[in-house]
Amino acid sequence: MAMLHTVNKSPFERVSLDSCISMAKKGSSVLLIEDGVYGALKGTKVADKVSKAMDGITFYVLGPDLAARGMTEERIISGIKVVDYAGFVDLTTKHENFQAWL
Amino acid sequence: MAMLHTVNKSPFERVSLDSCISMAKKGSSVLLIEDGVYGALKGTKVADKVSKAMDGITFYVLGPDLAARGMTEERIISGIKVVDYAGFVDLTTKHENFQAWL
Amino acid sequence: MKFGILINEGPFTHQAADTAYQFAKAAVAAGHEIFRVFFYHDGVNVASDLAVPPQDDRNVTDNWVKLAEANNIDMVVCIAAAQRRGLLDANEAQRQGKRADNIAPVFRISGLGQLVEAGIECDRLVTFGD
Amino acid sequence: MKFGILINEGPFTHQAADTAYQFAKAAVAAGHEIFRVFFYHDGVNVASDLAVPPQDDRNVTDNWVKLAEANNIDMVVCIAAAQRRGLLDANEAQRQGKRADNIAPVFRISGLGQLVEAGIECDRLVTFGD
Amino acid sequence: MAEPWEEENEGKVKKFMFINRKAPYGTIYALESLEVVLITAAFDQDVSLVFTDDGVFQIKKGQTTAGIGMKNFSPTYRALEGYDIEKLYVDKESLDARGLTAEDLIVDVEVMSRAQLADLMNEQDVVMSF
Amino acid sequence: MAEPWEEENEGKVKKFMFINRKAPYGTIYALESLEVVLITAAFDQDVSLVFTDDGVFQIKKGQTTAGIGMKNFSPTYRALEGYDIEKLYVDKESLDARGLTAEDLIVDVEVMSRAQLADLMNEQDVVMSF
Repeated sequence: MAMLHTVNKSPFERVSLDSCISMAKKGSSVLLIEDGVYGALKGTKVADKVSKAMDGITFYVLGPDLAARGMTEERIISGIKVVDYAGFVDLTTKHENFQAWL
Repeated sequence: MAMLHTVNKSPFERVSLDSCISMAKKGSSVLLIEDGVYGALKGTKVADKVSKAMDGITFYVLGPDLAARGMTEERIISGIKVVDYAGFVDLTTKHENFQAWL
Repeated sequence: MKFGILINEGPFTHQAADTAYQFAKAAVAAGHEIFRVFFYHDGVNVASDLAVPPQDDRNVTDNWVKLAEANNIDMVVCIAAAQRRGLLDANEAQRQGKRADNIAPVFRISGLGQLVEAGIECDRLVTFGD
Repeated sequence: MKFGILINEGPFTHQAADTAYQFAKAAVAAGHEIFRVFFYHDGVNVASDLAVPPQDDRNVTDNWVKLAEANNIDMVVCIAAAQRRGLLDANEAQRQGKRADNIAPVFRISGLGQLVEAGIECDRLVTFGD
Repeated sequence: MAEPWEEENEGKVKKFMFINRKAPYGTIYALESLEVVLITAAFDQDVSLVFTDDGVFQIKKGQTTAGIGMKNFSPTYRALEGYDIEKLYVDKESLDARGLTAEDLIVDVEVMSRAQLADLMNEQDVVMSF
Repeated sequence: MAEPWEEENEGKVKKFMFINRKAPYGTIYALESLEVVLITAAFDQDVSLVFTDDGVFQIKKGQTTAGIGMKNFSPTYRALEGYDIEKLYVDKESLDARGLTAEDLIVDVEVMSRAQLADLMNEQDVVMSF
């Protein structure tokens, strides 16, 4: 059973992304939204942690939140998929349950 | 010039205490209040960091917030002083400026 | 699919109510049903019809009101959370002896059971908060 | 000593307004002057007189109202932050064409200049927030 | 009791999990989350609670809130059994990091690894975290 | 301009420092902090801004907010010079941790170590952080 997790907090500021990664099972997905999108950037001090978690978890990032924060797709860790709000809705339908790491 | 810093966030959840410690100069004071009081506990994974910072910075913790959270004085890192609200007021008057690490 | 949406933060202070709105709009556009939006914690503040945001900014409450009216979405404000925070409808204001009420007509005040019901009845309950 | 107090969060959701209240009470008891309390961000919600907290809990707004009245404390709500969040006094409600107002009488609505003035005039400006 | 909702949703039992990740008193989430838990049990749903991250502090023994002027709501955790809420799980890693043991907790809980909690979470129909 | 406050506070110039530690859009603090900064400058005070922790994201180039339906307020940072606000400091450690350089920023700033920022902070009369 595949679960969708959202993380909306900056990984530089809070532990939500860490907690999410440590409790997301293999085969589940994590969608980074709002201030959580900073977790998708490459070359940061948390990028390695995210890259490692991608072995087993699929990562997505919300494009409109990235753009709002001045981040273009080429700054994103390779393999993280960018989705819009319609894609966010699709992800919730395609996973069997949902947890927001507030 | 001695400055008083307050930290009101749990050090297990956010970076405020780290940031405060890294920008508090020698001779200044840090008062832990609200959820920040957890930073005063001994035997935690952040206790060493706080103990090290006590070489140069004086730490205080707000007693009423400790009690509310079920923590007694014997769980506090030795050398951290417990104050009440009157003590909080005194600390602000005895330091020349103030910064809340929200 | 049938969605329930839970909003835990008030307008402007956190992005939660905005993201939830964009999500709901996209869900409706994709043909899904929004069974209910439940406003909890500071989320109850979204229901206030007294807000006057700057002209050059979005109006979070108006956005929700229009989406709800156009799509007949059930908008429920938690009564306990609302009472604590000073959000009242006309009935509540009278019952509590308060001199005014401040909830926009499209919202209705009810209990937490409405949130649990959304959890039971919906295929997905999606939370937005701080 | 002359204190200014800045409160950035609303009642109940965060402890900020409670801690600030205990601080202010202790400061007054120690003979200090509270020059002004400034309510900013969600802190403006403390000024609402429509709240009905549970009987067995504290009433954050009442606590502040009583302390302010007993000690003649200047209680200022930021107008821009209040407009965004649906906090209005009678004048503002009329000016904005809103049907109700919801600010307790002891609070007055004014601009951010009042916060800057508190910073200039006070010996210490003490902030409580999230 | 034959409340209307019990008729409507009769027979539908979903697995609800509440993940408590925030400390008490600094913010209201722990308290308002507990209110949802109680209502969910009143709807005869399958309820489990997880305490992880700072949520483990919610069930620390000996909370004494007179000094901060807030209501001590921790006794309610002890009352959960009376509502047939008996699935209480605590994250061992979070306890360890905070220098706590099961002895420090106000209620009987099952201490689990994050891997075990992840398994449990995955079996749920509805997961809420405030 | 002879605004009343200028008469009253004439001659009093204090050192105000604003420490920006939060990312934009997810919460309103960055925007409402900027409003305080502008008013403080209008009172002819000595203003400096520090961007540290996630606050460095506030001045990231290329912010495009149409997709989230919120107002892009980042151009205001470029207007600060017009208000004689020229002391903008950025924490190098925070930039490095986030994979950013001064090239990524919308305004000219002085990049500093935390030790240097600590020295500056200590010289201030009023420090605000939202």
